[in-house]
Amino acid sequence: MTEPLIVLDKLKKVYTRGHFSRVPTFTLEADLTIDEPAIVGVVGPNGAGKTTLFEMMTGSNEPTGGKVIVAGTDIHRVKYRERDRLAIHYHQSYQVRRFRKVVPSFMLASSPSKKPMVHLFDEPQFNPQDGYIGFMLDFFRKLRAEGRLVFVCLHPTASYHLEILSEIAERFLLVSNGGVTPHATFKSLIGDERAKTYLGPEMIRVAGTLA
Amino acid sequence: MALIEAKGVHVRFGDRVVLEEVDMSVLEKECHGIMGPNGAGKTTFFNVLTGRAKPTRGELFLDGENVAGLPPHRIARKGVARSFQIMTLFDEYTARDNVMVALPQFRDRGFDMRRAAAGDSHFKSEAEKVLADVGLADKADIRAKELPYGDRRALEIAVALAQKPRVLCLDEPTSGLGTDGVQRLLGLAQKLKGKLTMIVIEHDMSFLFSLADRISVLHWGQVVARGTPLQLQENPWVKRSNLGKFS
Amino acid sequence: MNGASPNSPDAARLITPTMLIVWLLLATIPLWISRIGLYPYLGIEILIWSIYALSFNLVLGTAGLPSFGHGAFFGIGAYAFGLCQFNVSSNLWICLVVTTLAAAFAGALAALFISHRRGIYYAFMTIAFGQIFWTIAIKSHSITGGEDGLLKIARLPADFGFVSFDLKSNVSFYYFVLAVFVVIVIALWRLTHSPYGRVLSAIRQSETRAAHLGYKVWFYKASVFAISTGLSGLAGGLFAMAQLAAFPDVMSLHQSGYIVMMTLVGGGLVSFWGPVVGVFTFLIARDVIGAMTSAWMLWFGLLFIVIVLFKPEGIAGAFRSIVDSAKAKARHAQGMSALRLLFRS
Amino acid sequence: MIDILPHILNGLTLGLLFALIALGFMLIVGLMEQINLAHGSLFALGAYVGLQLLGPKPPLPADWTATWIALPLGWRYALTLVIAPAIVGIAGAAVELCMRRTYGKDPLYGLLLTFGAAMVIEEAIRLTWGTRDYVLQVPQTISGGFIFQDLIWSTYRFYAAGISALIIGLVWLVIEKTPFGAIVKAGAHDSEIVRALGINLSRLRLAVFIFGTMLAAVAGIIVAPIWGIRPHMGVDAVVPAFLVIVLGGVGSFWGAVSAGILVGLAVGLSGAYASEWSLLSMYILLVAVVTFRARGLFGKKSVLEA
Repeated sequence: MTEPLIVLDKLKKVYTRGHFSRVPTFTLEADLTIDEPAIVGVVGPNGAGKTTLFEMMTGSNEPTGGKVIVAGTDIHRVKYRERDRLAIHYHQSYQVRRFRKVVPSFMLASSPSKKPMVHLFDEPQFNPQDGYIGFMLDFFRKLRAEGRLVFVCLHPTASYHLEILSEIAERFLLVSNGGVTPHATFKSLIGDERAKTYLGPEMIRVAGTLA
Repeated sequence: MALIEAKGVHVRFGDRVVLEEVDMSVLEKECHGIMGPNGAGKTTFFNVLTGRAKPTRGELFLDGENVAGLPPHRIARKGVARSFQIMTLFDEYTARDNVMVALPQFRDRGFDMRRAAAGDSHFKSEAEKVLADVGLADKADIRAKELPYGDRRALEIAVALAQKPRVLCLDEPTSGLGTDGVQRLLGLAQKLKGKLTMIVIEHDMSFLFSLADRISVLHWGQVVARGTPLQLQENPWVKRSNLGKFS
Repeated sequence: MNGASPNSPDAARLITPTMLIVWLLLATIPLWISRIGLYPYLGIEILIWSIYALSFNLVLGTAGLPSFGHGAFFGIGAYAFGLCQFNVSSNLWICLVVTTLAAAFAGALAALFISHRRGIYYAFMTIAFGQIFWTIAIKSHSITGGEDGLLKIARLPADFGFVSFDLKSNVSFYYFVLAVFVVIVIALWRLTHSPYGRVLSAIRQSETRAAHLGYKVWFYKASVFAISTGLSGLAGGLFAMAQLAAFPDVMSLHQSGYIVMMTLVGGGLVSFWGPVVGVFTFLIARDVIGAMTSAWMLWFGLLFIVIVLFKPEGIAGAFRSIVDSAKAKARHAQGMSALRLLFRS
Repeated sequence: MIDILPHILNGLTLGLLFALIALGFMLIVGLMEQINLAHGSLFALGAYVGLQLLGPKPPLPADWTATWIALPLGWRYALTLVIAPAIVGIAGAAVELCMRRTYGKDPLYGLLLTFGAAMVIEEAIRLTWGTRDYVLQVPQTISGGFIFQDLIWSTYRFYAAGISALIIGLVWLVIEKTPFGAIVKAGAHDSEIVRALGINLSRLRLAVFIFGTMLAAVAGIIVAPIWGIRPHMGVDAVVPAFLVIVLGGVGSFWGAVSAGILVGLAVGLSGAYASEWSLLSMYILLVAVVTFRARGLFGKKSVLEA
């Protein structure tokens, strides 16, 4: 595999309000490259842009600027129904979102890959009572072992969430205030000031024992 | 050779994965459990298996024959019976009539317009036999909609059993049942085990662990784990949850 | 369940006590109908529409299929009777068989298209087919006489070989229609309580469940539609004999709506006799309210609204629920004693 | 080839009218999942109320009548387009209030109730206005005809098509771009959500029903000068409205609009070659489409199927 699994090339999304005088209400920017299969933990407060980031990475949300290159292919230039063969977004909501079709499908390229290379898990429900957590974590590892890139987005509210994060993820992304900051280790993640304010002192204390 | 063999069964709906290239095999007379959280695609897998949903792609072999995409009645006639998570009974019929209509002999006479169905004591006794098997013998004359919840669940199973199926598919049979109801159901299921092939969808882990020969864990439309209950229980997180060791 | 409860002893009978009472009552109608200010022809109308409504209820009440274009098949029967009489044979029996088959054939044709559909789409498709047949009837002047209708249809004699009855008088024709009614009632009672009827009723309660039990649901839906349209056509043929003509009006959307209304007002969804009760109510209301005010449809419409709102099971249904609640009370008492037994043991 | 153009144009204008007639029906079916069989009668009622307003005896308080009559016809016509639907809206509200008892039951009951309502309204019309035909007066500017390429064109048809397109556009804006529309859509998909948001669902349904009724009435006034006013006009309108909805797919706005135009074209074109059979073309179109596409052209899954 020569191509990096994912490249976010000066990716930018600007949400605006108003039809005539456009006032930007929210901006998200990301610029990073991940070459190797990995399990990436994504954290950040609600409304920081995690879902928007994921949607852009799977091609269901058109970026304002920049590109998303999955395994060497610009996902926004691939036929709508074949985008899930590159990157796939597992989200909680039961609502089905349709692609906003700007360009007709026949003008777009086919996906070079049959199976998705990038899997994004958007706040999977880790419920300690039913015991599925172990199977879910094994599944992430299995995907990674098959050479795929796994993003797991978490919103830690209990200490075992941090446990999961530190156990499963090899690298981290902190999404905050419209920016995306990579962290190589769990320690550096929880050392980030923004992560500290987001998680709060109690969770940071627990995290400290895990790091 | 496996009685049921799913190969790359794939169902999508908009941008939502319902089933992603699911492979699964169920042996003859095996009791195979399917578990997973809500929205994992368990019921969709059943729907594909029983003809209610067509897979986007993939194959589904029943005894060596590809049945993917066949209409429900064809698959039912091949000996696949199912219960529904949201109970689907003939509400205005009595328990006996619900079972009677499900009998294959009755189905074979479905276009008979001349004789009265009620006049046939053979159907009646057959139906009552099945009702007795699930413990509803004394409720044969009560209309399905008037039965208490637990009995309705039992009747769902009776209707499926009346079809004399090779494969019995139960979709969350314990849902809505109290502890007693679950125990009664477990007893019934264990009685059936080994007599026919069973596929049981269940959210309740402990129920499946005590019933199934093998279990597939379905999540995000994919088989995330599979094995015997013993193997699955080895998972450290499962152990922890069973011991209640969570802060 | 359509008709009496499937487990009542009547379900297995060929002829039930209720039938005998109804037939006897109907047989006396010509003797007294003129004395209460009505006329014998009304009796003929009631019987024909009862046959029609019973056949229609096979689709609506037994199989639960919302057909809103049934008038078309009644009309096809009427035309087929006239055309057969003019072009094929002047034998009553041949004409009635042809009539039934023609309407059943038209019904089967429509059924091929609609039987895979459910709910609202089914309803709309039946309307579409009703309108198609109606338009054809109106526009094919050379065959059907267009808006003027097919005139000069004769009441052929009922020839049994050894004896032949002339049906020209309303009273003799009344008894002929009553005989047909008797046969139809027996046949439909049998059919609704046969395995076939059970399956149809099961399909009404849950199409999904029936399919998963191995029933080829669309074929049942199609076949019952064809049977029902065939018998509706037979009623239409009798109507052509009664009127001595066939008009396109009976095929209109309005008329198709009326048969739905009659069936429901009477309680066709819950009772075998509901449609007959409904026809009586409708036709007598038409004559009685119609004699008092020119706006009888307004009043009947209001009555219909009240029934849908407060007694959606219709007149027969209201009667049934009174009987049922009495039975339920008895069962409740039984249940309590069973409970006591349980605790003692 | 040139000969066919007028027929296409004719079909298009007719199609816009069909779409307009179907619009209110579509709103109620799509957003409330209720079939309003009284739609046609309310449409007719709109035309009759319009007729009365524009006639010598408007149904207005006595002291307003003189002022009203003194207004120029153009003004009165424009105001009628607003007042008549408001009056018919009251009848719609009454139907909805009765219909409440049927919510949550088999959709068949809603359908039967509105069938009864249709009968009552139609009979009430017959009692009030009799069975004769009427012609609705329209202002000079939009009546008459003009000659273009050797053909006489009716000005009113173009006006009617134009205003239909305008109303369709406005309704679309209301549904898509206003909070009312958003709530209404949410109400159709998941009434639980609407309740959770603290919205009074029954008031919402009433509002949607009145809105749909008013659209029927407007359509009645606009179509009346072309088809004429008679008690039967409701049925003549409701059947194409059904057709358009089923053809377009229940619950799809643009499905209904495009199906309306499609039906218009089918009727217009078949009318050119076999005028006797032109009405048949739309039924055949429906059967052809629904045979192959179970939910019409753009339909979504709906509870009405179960």
